[in-house]
Formats: sequence, C-alpha cells, structure tokens
Amino acid sequence: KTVKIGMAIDDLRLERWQKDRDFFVEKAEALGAKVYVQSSNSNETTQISQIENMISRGVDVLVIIPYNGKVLSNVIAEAKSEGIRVLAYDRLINNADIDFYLSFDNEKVGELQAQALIERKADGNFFLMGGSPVDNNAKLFRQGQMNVLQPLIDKGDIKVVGDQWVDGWLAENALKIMENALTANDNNIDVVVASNDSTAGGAIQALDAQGLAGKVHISGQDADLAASRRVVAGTQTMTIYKPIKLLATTAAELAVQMGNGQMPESNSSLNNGTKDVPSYLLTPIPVDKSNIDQTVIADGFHSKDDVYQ
Amino acid sequence: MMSQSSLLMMSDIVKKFSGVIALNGVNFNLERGEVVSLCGENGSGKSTLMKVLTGVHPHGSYEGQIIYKGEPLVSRNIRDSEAKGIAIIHQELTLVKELSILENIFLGAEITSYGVLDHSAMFKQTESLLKRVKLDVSPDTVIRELGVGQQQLVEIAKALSKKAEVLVLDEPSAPLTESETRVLLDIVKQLRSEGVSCVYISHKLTEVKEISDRICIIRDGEHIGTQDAKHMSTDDIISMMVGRELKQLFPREEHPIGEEILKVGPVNAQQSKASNLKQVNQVSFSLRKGEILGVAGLVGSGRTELMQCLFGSYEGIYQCPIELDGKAIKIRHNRDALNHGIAMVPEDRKRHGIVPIMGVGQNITLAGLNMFSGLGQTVNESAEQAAIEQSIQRLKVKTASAELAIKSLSGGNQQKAILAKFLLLQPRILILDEPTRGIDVGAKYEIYKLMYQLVKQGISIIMVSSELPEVLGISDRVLVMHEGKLKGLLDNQDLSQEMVMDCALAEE
Amino acid sequence: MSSQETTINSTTNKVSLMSNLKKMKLQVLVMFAAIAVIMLFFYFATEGSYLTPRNISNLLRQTAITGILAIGMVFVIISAEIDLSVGSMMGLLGGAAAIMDVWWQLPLPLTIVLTLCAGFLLGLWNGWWVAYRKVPSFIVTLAGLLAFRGILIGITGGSTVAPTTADMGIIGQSYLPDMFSLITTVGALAVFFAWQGKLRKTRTQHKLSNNPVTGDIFKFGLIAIFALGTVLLLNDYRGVPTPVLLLVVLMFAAAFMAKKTAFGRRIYAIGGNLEASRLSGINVERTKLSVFAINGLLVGVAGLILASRLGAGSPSAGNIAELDAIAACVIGGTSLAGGVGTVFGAVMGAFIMASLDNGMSMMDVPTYWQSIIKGSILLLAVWMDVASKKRA
Amino acid sequence: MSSQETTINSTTNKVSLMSNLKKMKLQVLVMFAAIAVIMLFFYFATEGSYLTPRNISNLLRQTAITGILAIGMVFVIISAEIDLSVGSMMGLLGGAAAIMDVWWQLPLPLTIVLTLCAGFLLGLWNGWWVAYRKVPSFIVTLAGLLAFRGILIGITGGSTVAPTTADMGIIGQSYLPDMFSLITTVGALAVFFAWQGKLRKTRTQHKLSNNPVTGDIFKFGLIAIFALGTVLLLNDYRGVPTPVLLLVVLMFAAAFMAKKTAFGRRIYAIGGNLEASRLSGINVERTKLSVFAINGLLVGVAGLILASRLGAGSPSAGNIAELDAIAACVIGGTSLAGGVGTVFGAVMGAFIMASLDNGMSMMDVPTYWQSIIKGSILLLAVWMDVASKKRA
Ligand SMILES: Nc1ncnc2c1ncn2[C@@H]1O[C@H](COP(=O)(O)OP(=O)(O)OP(=O)(O)O)[C@@H](O)[C@H]1O
Ligand SMILES: Nc1ncnc2c1ncn2[C@@H]1O[C@H](COP(=O)(O)OP(=O)(O)OP(=O)(O)O)[C@@H](O)[C@H]1O
Ligand SMILES: O[C@@H]1[C@@H](O)[C@H](O)OC[C@H]1O
Ligand SMILES: [Mg+2]
Ligand SMILES: [Mg+2]
Repeated sequence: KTVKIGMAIDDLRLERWQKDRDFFVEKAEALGAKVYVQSSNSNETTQISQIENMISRGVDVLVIIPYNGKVLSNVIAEAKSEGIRVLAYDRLINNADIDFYLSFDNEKVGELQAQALIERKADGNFFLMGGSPVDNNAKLFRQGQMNVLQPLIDKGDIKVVGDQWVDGWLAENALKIMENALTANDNNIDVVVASNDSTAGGAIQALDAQGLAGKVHISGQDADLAASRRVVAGTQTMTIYKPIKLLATTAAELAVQMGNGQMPESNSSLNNGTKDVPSYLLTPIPVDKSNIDQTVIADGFHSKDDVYQ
Repeated sequence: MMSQSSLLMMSDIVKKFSGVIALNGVNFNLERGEVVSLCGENGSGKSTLMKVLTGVHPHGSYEGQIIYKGEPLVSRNIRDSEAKGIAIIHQELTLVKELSILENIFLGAEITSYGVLDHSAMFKQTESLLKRVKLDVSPDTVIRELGVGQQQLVEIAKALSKKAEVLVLDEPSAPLTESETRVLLDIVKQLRSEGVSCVYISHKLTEVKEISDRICIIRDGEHIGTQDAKHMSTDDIISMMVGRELKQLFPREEHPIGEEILKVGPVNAQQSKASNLKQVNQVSFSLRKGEILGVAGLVGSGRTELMQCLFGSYEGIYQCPIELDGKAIKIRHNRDALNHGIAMVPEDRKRHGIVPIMGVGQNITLAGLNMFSGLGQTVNESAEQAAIEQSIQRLKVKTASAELAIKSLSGGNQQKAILAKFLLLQPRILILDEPTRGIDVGAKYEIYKLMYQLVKQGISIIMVSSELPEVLGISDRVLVMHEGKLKGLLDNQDLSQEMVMDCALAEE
Repeated sequence: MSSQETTINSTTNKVSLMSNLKKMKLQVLVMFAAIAVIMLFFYFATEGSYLTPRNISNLLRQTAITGILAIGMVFVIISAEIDLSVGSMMGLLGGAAAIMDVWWQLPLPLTIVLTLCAGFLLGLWNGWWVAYRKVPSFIVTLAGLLAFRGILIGITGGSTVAPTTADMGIIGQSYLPDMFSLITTVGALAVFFAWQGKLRKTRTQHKLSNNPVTGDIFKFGLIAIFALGTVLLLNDYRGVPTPVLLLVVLMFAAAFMAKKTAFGRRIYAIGGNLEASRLSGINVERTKLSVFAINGLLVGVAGLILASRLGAGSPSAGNIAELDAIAACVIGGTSLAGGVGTVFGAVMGAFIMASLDNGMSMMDVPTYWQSIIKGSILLLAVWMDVASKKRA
Repeated sequence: MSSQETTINSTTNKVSLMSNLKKMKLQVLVMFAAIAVIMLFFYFATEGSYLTPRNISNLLRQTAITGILAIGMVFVIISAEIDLSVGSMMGLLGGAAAIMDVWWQLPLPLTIVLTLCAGFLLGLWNGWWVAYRKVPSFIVTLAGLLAFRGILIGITGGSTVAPTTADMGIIGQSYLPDMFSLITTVGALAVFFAWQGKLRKTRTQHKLSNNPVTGDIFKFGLIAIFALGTVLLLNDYRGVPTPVLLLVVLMFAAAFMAKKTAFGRRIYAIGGNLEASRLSGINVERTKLSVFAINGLLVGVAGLILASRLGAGSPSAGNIAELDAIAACVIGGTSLAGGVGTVFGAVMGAFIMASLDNGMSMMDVPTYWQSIIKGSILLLAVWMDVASKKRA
C-alpha cells in the first residue's frame, strides 16, 4: 500500500522550511509515499485545524513542524487514537505522545553561535537578539548561547546592552530593533548574537546604514542563500549550516518506515513532559568564510555561482 | 398675563452655543388645556426653546428658570421630562429607518412581559394610534418604505402614545398635505378638550390662527410678545415676526411665457422589480420656457418619484422618455440631467441636500466646482469666494460666516443655501421639490420673488408642493397627481383649492 | 413561489412588507446556495472525504470559536461600533484560564466562572471608554488589541502554559452522549414549532398575512430534517461536540435577545439612528456598555474553548481572530454602518469561512493559494449578495 | 493666546467661526503637546540620546513608511471607506520591486515606474469593486489583505529576495546633500509665506475673518524655525534622509490636493454625504475609484522604500501595516465616519506612533510592555483629543 504522509509546517514564509519541504517531498515520493503539505502561517489554531483535516483525510503518518510545540497535545491524542504515527520535525512537541523526534541539537546550535563570536571578540558590548518568543527552539538557542556567554558576563568582560526577542522571526522587526539599539548605545555595540539568518539579515541592514556592517560581529543560522552571500561578503560573521537535506531525507525515510509499522532507530532520547521520546539528533555545523566551500557548497545546498554571484 | 397658576412657566431663558446667543431672556408660559403657538423666523430660537424645555439641552446648559406644576423643572435628559409628562415631536424626523412603525413608536418604552417583547399588546395599541392619525398601513411596515409625510404621521402617533400632559409639536405639518394637516389639527383640538396643553410651532400661519389660544412671538432669540390669538391677524403676526410689514404673501408678477421646451412622458416607475405596483403610472406633461409649473397631490401621490425620473435619480426601474427642444435626450444619471441644464433641489434636505459638516460656502459651490477650477482642478479661491458671497447676498442666507458648517444653520437658511447651489449652475429648467418646506414667511416671500426673477430670465421651473395656496399663488399651470396617475393639467386661472382637490380625487 | 401567491392576495399597503420578507429570504437563499456549492465542490474534489461524518464533526468544531466570536461581534457592529480587540482578548482569557488550570489548579467550574467574569470586565472596560468617554471604538479596541496581547505575554512570560488538566478538555474536546443530543433536538424542535404555531395564530388574529400553510409545513419539515440529520450524522462519528452545542445554544439565545427583547431592539435602534434613539429616551450609553460587556462574555466562552482545544494557554493564541469574526458578520449580511444584521447570518458566515478553510486544506491546496482563493471567494460571496439585493 | 484676542474683537456672529478655528487649533495644540510630552519623557529616560540628531534622523526614517501609507489612507477614510489591504499590498509591491531588481536586474528607474504602476493598478482593482460593484470596502480590502499576501508568497516561492542592488539603496537608505536641503527648505518656506500672504489678501477682500497679523507672524516664525531647525539638525548627522524628503513632498502635495483642488473637495463631500454629493452631479464612483488608485500609488512608494530599507523583498514584509496607517489617521483627527480629516494630522499621527516605538525600544523596554504602553497611550491621546473638542 502507499503510505500517506501529512506534513504540517509552521510557516513557509521562513526560507528554510521551503527547502525542508522540497527535500522531504522528493525523497518520500521516491519511496512511494504520498505527501500532503500544509503551512499555518504562524497560527496555532490554523495548524490544529490542518492536522485535524489531515486525520480526516486518512493519513498514516504525521510529520509536524510545530509553530507552538506546547499546544498540540489534544490533536495528537486524537491522531494516536486513529492509529496515526507522529514525528516531530526540527521542533519538539511537548506533553504529547509522539513517536519520534528528529532535529539538530539545538542547544548545541546556540553554543556554536556564541563560541564563534567570542573567538573573535570576547569582551565588550553584546546585544542579544532572540527568536520568536513562542518557539521552543528559540529558547534552546538562547540557553546554548548563555552556556558560553554567562561565565564571561559574570566576569564582567561582556556587557549585555540589550535583550529583545523578535516576533515571528521577522527581518523587519529585527531591523527596527537594531536601529534603535544602535542609537541608544551610540553605536557602541561590538557583537550581535542573532539566533537565525532572517533576523540577522534585518540587523545587518541597520548596521550597514551606520557603516558598521562587517565591523560588528553577528551570528546566524540556517545558511540561507542571502546569508551565505553575506558571509562571503564579510558582513555576517557566521551562520550555522544544518544539513537540511540530510534532515529531510532522513525524516522521509523514517516516516515511510513508521507508516509501514516499523520503529526507526534512535541515537538519543528526550523527555517532552509525557515520555522519553526516541530521538535522532543531527549535528549542526558552524560555517564562516573559511569553510563555506567545503560545507554548504560541497553539499550542493547552494551552488557556488549563487553564493559568489 | 402671567398667572400664578400656570402649568408651565419658563422665565428669562438664555441659551448660548459656544458663544452664539440663541435665546436671550425668553419668557414663555402655558396653561392647562391651551394651545400656544410659537412663531418666529427661521433661526429665531423656537426649536432651541423647546429643546431647553424637554431636556434635550439638559438643565445647567442654559440660564433661567422653568417652573412646572409649581416646582422647578430639572431635566437632565429627555427621559426625565417625559417622565414628568412633557413630550415633543421634533422638527427633524427622529425615526429609525430600519425598524418598523411599531418598534419606533415604542422605542425606549417597550411593552414587555417577563423581559420579552409583548408584540400583541404593542400591535393593538399601534393599530389604534395609526387609525387616530389616519395612516392606513400595517404596524409592522418598516419606516424606510414610507414617504416623508407618512413618517411624520408616525411621529405624531409616537408622541400620542406617550399620553403627555404637555405636547410640543415642532413644525409637525411641514411635510403634510392639507388633508393630513386637517387630521393633525383635529387631533390637537381633541387633546385640548381632554386637558392636554400643546405648544405648536409652524410657519403656516393659517394653521396657527386656527389652532391657537395664544401666540408667542420671538425674534433673534428675544421675546417679542405673547397675545391672545383672537386679537391677532396674520398680518400682525408677520409684522411682529419679521419686524416690518409684509403686504402680500405671493408676489405674483407678470412674465412672458415662451414656446414648449420640454416634453416628458409617458413616465412609468415601478416600486421595485418584485412588484408590479407603479409609483408613477403613464404620466406625460410638457413645460414651456419661462413657465412655473406647479405639481400638486396628496402625500404619496408619486410626485417626488416623477421628478426623480426626470432628473435621472430614481433608484428603481422606470421609463421616462424626454424631449428637450424637440430632440429626444437620454438621461441615465442625474449628471446627464445637470449637463442638459436640468437641476433639482431635492425634497429631503438632510439626506439629499446638505453635506452637514462642510461649510455653507463649500456647500454652495459643490455642484458648480468646475466653474472655478482650472489647471489640475485647482480651485480659484478668489473666484469661488466671490461667487459664494454673491449667492449668500442674493438669497439672503443668514449665516455668521461662509465657513460655518451648514448643519448649524436654521432649516430655512439651509434650504436657501441648497437653492443657491443649483442656481449657480444657471440651469434652464429648475425642479423644486417642496422648496419652502419649513421656511418662514419672510424667507418664502424672498424665494418666490427669486423664482419670478428666474422665470423672467427664461428659466422654467417645476415646483412640487404640498401647500395648495402656494401652488395656486405661484404657478402658471398646475399638474395634479393622485396615486401615481396624472389627474389633470389645469391652467391657473381662477383656480380654487376645492377645484384641485376635486380633480385629484375624481373617479376615472 | 409561495411569496408570489401572497403578493397577489395582499393589499397595496401590505406589499412592501412582503417584498421585505422576500428580500430577506433571498439573502438567506443566496447564503444557502453558496454553502451548497462550496460543499458539493469539495465533496468531489476530496473524493468524498469532505462529507464524512468525521469531517462534518471537524468542520463544526472548527466553526465554533469564530462562530461564538461572531455572535458577540454582530451586536457590536449592529450598534455601529467595532471591536478589534477580540483576538487578543480571547488569547488573554484563554491564557488566564490555562493559568488558573495549570498553575493554580483551580477546579474547572471556578476557572470557568472566573474567566467569564474576566471577559465581562474586559468588555466593560472597552464599553466604558466607547460609551462614556466617547473615544471611537476603533481606537479603544485597537488599544485593546495591543495591550491585551501585551498583558498576555507579560503574565505568561512569553511561554506557553501547558498542559491543561483532563477536566479542562471537557469544554472543547468532549462529545455529548448520542441519546442526549437526539432527545434535546427533538424537544427543541417541538418547542420551536409550537411557538411558530402560536405566532401564526396571533398574526391571523391581527389580520396579518401569513405564509400559506403548505409552504410553512414544507419549510418546517426541511428544518426538522436538517437538524435531526446533522445530529444523526454527528452521532455516527462520536456525537455532538460540546463546543458545537455551546455555539448552537448561544446562537439561539442571542437571536432571541436580538428579536424578542427590548434590549435587542434598542441595539438595532442606536445603530440605525443614534440621535433618534437618544431623543426617544433610550439610555444610549448604557446600551453600548452592555453590548461590549456581552461581547466580552462571549469572548470569554471562546477563550475557554480555545484553551481547551489547545490544551494550553499560548501567548500568540487568537491572533487576528477579530478579522475572521468581523468577516463572518459581514458575509452574513451585517452592515458595518450599523443597524442591520442577524445573529443567524453571522454564524452562517463563520461556517462558510470554516468550510473554505477546511475544504482547501483537505484538498491540500498550498497555503498561499488558500489565501488567494479565500480572498476571492469572500469578495464574490459578498458581491453576489450585494447584486441580488439590488435586483430585488 | 492669540485666539483669545480675536474672540474679543469679533462680533457675536463671527464668534462661532472663531470658536471653530479655535477648536481646530486646539486639536493641533493637543497633538503638539502630546508629542512634546512624549519627547521630553524619552529624552530623560534615555539620558538624552533620544534627541540626538542621529536618533531624530532614525525616528523620521521610521516614520516615513507609515506616514506615506497614512497619507493614502486618510483620503480613503475621508471618503468614508477603509483599506485593510495596504499592509499586504505594500509587501507585494516591495517584493515585486525586489524581484525586478534582484532577479530581472532592471535599471532602477524602470523598477520604480513599474512598481508604481503596479500599485496604481492594485488600487484601481480595490476601487473598482468598491465604487462600481458596490461591495463594502471592508470586504474588498479584507479580500485583498488575504490575496495580495498569497500572491506575494506565491511569486517569491516564500523565500526572501535579496540582496538588492546598491542603486536600490538610494530610495530608502541615502541622504540628501546638506546644501540642497537647506536651499530647498528656504525656497519652500518663501513660496509658502508668499502664498499665505496672498490668501490673507483674498480673505480680507471677501471679508472673511483673518487671524491678527501678530499672531500670524508669530506662527510663521515658529514654522520657519522649526523647519530650518529640523533640517540643520538632520544635516548635523548625515543630511535629510531621502524617504523623509519623499514623505514631506508627498505630504504637501496631498495637502494641496485635499484643500485646493475640486477633486479634494469632492472627496470630503462624498464622505460627508454621499447622496447629496451624487445629486450635486459629482461622479461619486469615479471619485472613489481615484481615491483608491491614489492610495495604491502611495502604497507603491512605501513598498519601494520598504524594499530598499530591508535590502530585500520578504514574504512577510508589511504585516499589519494597515493597522498602523489607520491608527495614524485616527490619532490625527480623522473620523472613521468619513468627511473629516487632514493629511497633516495623519502624518503627525504616524510620527507619534513612531516616536513611541522608537523611544521604548531605545529604552530597551520588553516587547510586551511596549504593546501595553503603546495601547494605553493611543487610548489616552485620542481621549484627550475627544475631551478637548467637547470642552471647546
Ligand atoms: N447645536 C447647535 N449648535 C450651534 N448653534 C445652534 C445649535 N442649535 C441651534 N443653533 C443656532 O441657534 C439659533 C436658533 O436655532 P433654532 O433651531 O432654535 O431656530 P428655529 O427658530 O427653530 O428655526 P426654524 O424655523 O428654521 O426651525 C440658530 O441661529 C441656530 O443656528
Ligand atoms: N424608498 C422607498 N421604498 C419604498 N416605498 C417608498 C419609498 N419612498 C417612498 N415610497 C412610497 O412611495 C409612495 C410615494 O411617496 P412620495 O413621498 O415620494 O410621494 P410624493 O407625492 O412626493 O409625496 P410627498 O409629499 O410625501 O413628497 C408612498 O406610498 C411611499 O410609501
Ligand atoms: O532553523 C530555525 C529553526 O530551528 C527554528 O525553530 O526556527 C527558526 C529557524 O531559523
Ligand atoms: Mg426649528
Ligand atoms: Mg415628495
């Protein structure tokens, strides 16, 4: 029989999820499965309705990138009662009986970001720019960042001159936040700890306007095309390359296995409040100018022409 | 004259609107079971005085004292005064268009049982109230579907439902025809015989003479005098109101009448697509150059609709063949009519006439803006101001300034401003739908004079009016309508009111 | 057909009433036709799974929240005001309910009462500024939109409050016993028919035109079949969902309030002509205050359902729900100018919107196409309504 | 003070005019007072950095987009309509501009022209449905809100289109040469004063009341000082930002259109009384169509600035910008009932909102507090305005 997979995505307006979807669908279809994709535009009720509708459609497996990982308990309980297998993709779903979690080590992501920054500048004024306040990953990133930064803050080397969270990971919001932070601190900002590329993009636009792009160190994540270009151009210090192709194709394989009633292998397990969820965590890779060719481009994630334009 | 036993005594009432003095020490008293008329020019403060009485302008917003039944009257709002037995029919219609007659009559005073509306009880009462005002429609009819005159009858019914001891009627007869006015006057007389006191405001002085026990006259917010009605002639009232003599009411002037310029008809207008009922049924007429054609008929006879068809503003389905100067023209939209030199001053001033928050001047130039605008539609202010000034002078619009919002003008002056708006277009044919409704004698006189001035310049006028004396006093020919049909086209020579009414009601 | 007959029999004066009824009917008809077309289309497009008992159940549950918000909103709009804060307010109230449930572990009834009280108070707050301080409702509720969301994020610290207790699940996730729903429905229908019969008698008594008996029997028959059919269909899956019951009960209560109480008629009056209402002695301020308070109460109900459905209080819950609620009202024939609108229409509007969302997501239409199509259908639906009204 | 004097000199009849003028002035005064209080507060709260040339420059740049949207919106609202689609439309147009620039590599002038044309056409689309198909604008533009966003996501495939060329940066990121701004400002002031002088003469000629000469001189002096002061301040940093120039030019052009052209007058008229305007021979439909088209054009300008500022076309750009634009209009004294409002007020409203956002984010206030405070200040500002109007 063909396995029917429902993929519920948070928000396709964030560039990386497009890639995830494309790789996933391609692989799953190659394995003979049928995939239904829906995106909720960052709205939890919409996402719940979409999952309900997929259940009505009779899917065998649900692959969910939650907008808010804590509000899906009910609908997942319903899915389970229909015998549907559930895979949490990239973001953990809490308090729910999910079958599997596949992601990168998100705390690690935060650590790598902070590490890369302090390698370049280990003191001075730091500005913290968090992600979407309702995204569990955003908190994990911050946790990882603080693992590295806190000792230096306590020592007094690093001064945190601002801490803002960017609603919906939107570049526009990040732009305004950065402009105002620069003004408030009279441009005395040495490092911006941005949690992903779209927020970093907004912040760099503000830095650029002050002629500070390339002078202020700033992190990112996802190796978006625009960000890769910035890394090459030197305006963004680093990004985290998460081999999304690997993640997505692995997920597709797992989903098909689960759809056929098998239980995939795990390499770790995480407690989500309900149970220890068998998990598979991939390793994120920090990328800067020096290793972009060997990673992002070598993997075919972006073409060399695109990045070096 | 001021007896101690007066039911109501208002003394030294002063009311200001952000600096403007509308009432300046007015005295007014009312005995039990009498009818006192309040007369004065437009803007003299009649409505304001009554609003002070009925709590629309709450206690404290005016100076002076009101003693009612021997005690000071303190009304914070209209509910307070209604509770004390004082009810008012406002000059402006105060009905909610989306609600039914029944709902409007009991609005704010609904009959309920256990919190649920008692439709039956209200229905019965409404039916008898409607019978009393001789309005033959179902209590469940939505107000929107009624003509202005019928709406006024509903207002009267509503006031009657309050069973007040003092009833204020602010120009109740303005939108009514003769026969309806008769009904109204009979009702007032009956109320008086039942011991109810009435304050009656009207610009129709024959009514005033007939109904009042006493007449109180104010001018520019000042109390001019109150006298026994028996001792006052219409001329007395007028000269006290206007401050000068006014010899005759209709300044009839000879004027040459030219050849036929407009042929209309047969006009047919349907009420709505759903019904075959016709608002206008096979009406044809013609108009000559420099002629005043009066259009008479009862309320709801379809006069307004006929004019709307001619002007291209009727909203339903209609046919209206028109020949102008012998050539057939098509009027699909009121803009077409205006382009052909046909202008119309609409009947419902508030809804169709004024842009309330705009200045008087800008209202006047609204239709003719193109005349003052040059390159890129830039308005030439100088030319515009000059035109406004001229219009205001020509029609004697009483306004503090051309920039004052038109809504704060008295009704009569609003009417003159709208007239000015269309005169500015220098139309060939001018349609006036109830042009003097709610306008004081002095102003009426001036409007008539203006009409003659216009016809002498070769402009033709069609005047729809529910006041027969006016139709007879002004027009050259009279078109009589009844229930959508043309009943007669009479030459206005030795025509009497009876002859017109007979014509209207004659069987086919 | 039936109205045609009556037109002929009735007198000239009565005609306008008839044509009015006919107009209303036409609008209802257009709405039903729209729903039928939408449903048929999706039925074929999803190879039948759209009309399975299970999806009908889903669909109705997905209608519930917007429907309840629309009921409150329709009164606000009829009174010629607007409430942009309902999305944030629902989020805040849902969050509050979750906090009471998760953090404070209050018993469910207490949580319910406290949440409803809070809703009522927030509604009063909005209403007070609108009615007594004369600040335009657009501004008051825009401020609410911002502030309520801010308070929600503040009290939850931006995190999601989860998981709620099993009790809490009752409000949004449970189903009624089959027998109970059946019996209640039959009972309700009986009461309704009895009442209509009485109404008919009074109308005859007052010599008002009635629809012909055959027409009425046909109509009532349809209603009965429709109501019982839906219940049976739902019972075929898991029963009538509790939020759907809440929606239906609130709908009838609100419709009754709108048409049969003085308070309801006054709302129409102040929306239709504020000055006239004031001059008729209506306490305009208090009426507006009450309308907003009632709206707040209903938002409270919606917030409880939301919290129960989410199993959590989330800082972003209810985002832009106000637009859905307003759109539902307008699709259902409510005029934003005030004075015109029905509870029934508003709920239908919510249902149409939910049907579209549900159908398209079942068809696996990409989200961006869904927005485009939803936008277009909104436009076309209202345009058809406008065009048909003009014709009549 | 000055209005006090005139009141005394004028006759009874003139008083109401004066009090009218006074009312207007009072509103402007309240607005300026509000701005002053906000600015002072932030000045102290940020230890002075709020009022540095650099932040003033920021602040004005942050005002530009909302300000330009508000200019278009104010006409829509004056004509008694609403446009909810501007946020999505701006996103779409910005995205289109970015696509032309990044993907197609069109020269900047062509990108600008095409984007503006596209804006004009989208505006026409909205306007056509509103004016000729009589669909309520709330619905038409709600549909636009959904559909335009959908199209944007569709054509960009959901990804961010970046980076834009350096040329594109000119629109949103460049500054004018110091001398140029100074000379233009002086020139503009001269023209303005000459014109006011002429106006004064016409008014006297037609016996309309004028403000006393001393008052006017004082007022014009203030305006001159303020304008030149701002320019000098901005020059002290990097010069007048291009988007600010655009805002100012568009503001004056629009104000001129509103007050001095027949078209502008007609917009007020149809908002004040649609039926009366129609019967006066105004082509109501065409006027509404034009209003929406102009609004579309302005959204196009805003979209270009946005794309340039972001250096990208982003699928979520411009989210809920419509609310900001509408709020700006209403804070600036525009009545949602139509017929009342000024361009100047709308831009001031946008400025007040931007000041709040800017100041609070400079103070590093947590986002949720920002929402709460912004909401409260919105409410208080409009309430003060309402209260002061009633008093006057
Ligand atoms: N709300 C108001 N604001 C400002 N001025 C007002 C207001 N109401 C009335 N006025 C002014 O008060 C004066 C008296 O008006 P009022 O309506 O009492 O006149 P009236 O005698 O009833 O005239 P008419 O015969 O035309 O009805 C007028 O100059 C009018 O412009
Ligand atoms: N908008 C409307 N919808 C339905 N019926 C209407 C409408 N307006 C008027 N009517 C009906 O049309 C008929 C003609 O009314 P109308 O007032 O226009 O006549 P009229 O001869 O001009 O009388 P009036 O002296 O009142 O102006 C009345 O029976 C009225 O009930
Ligand atoms: O990759 C990131 C993802 O992990 C997070 O959840 O959302 C933002 C993305 O940038
Ligand atoms: Mg009056
Ligand atoms: Mg008429």
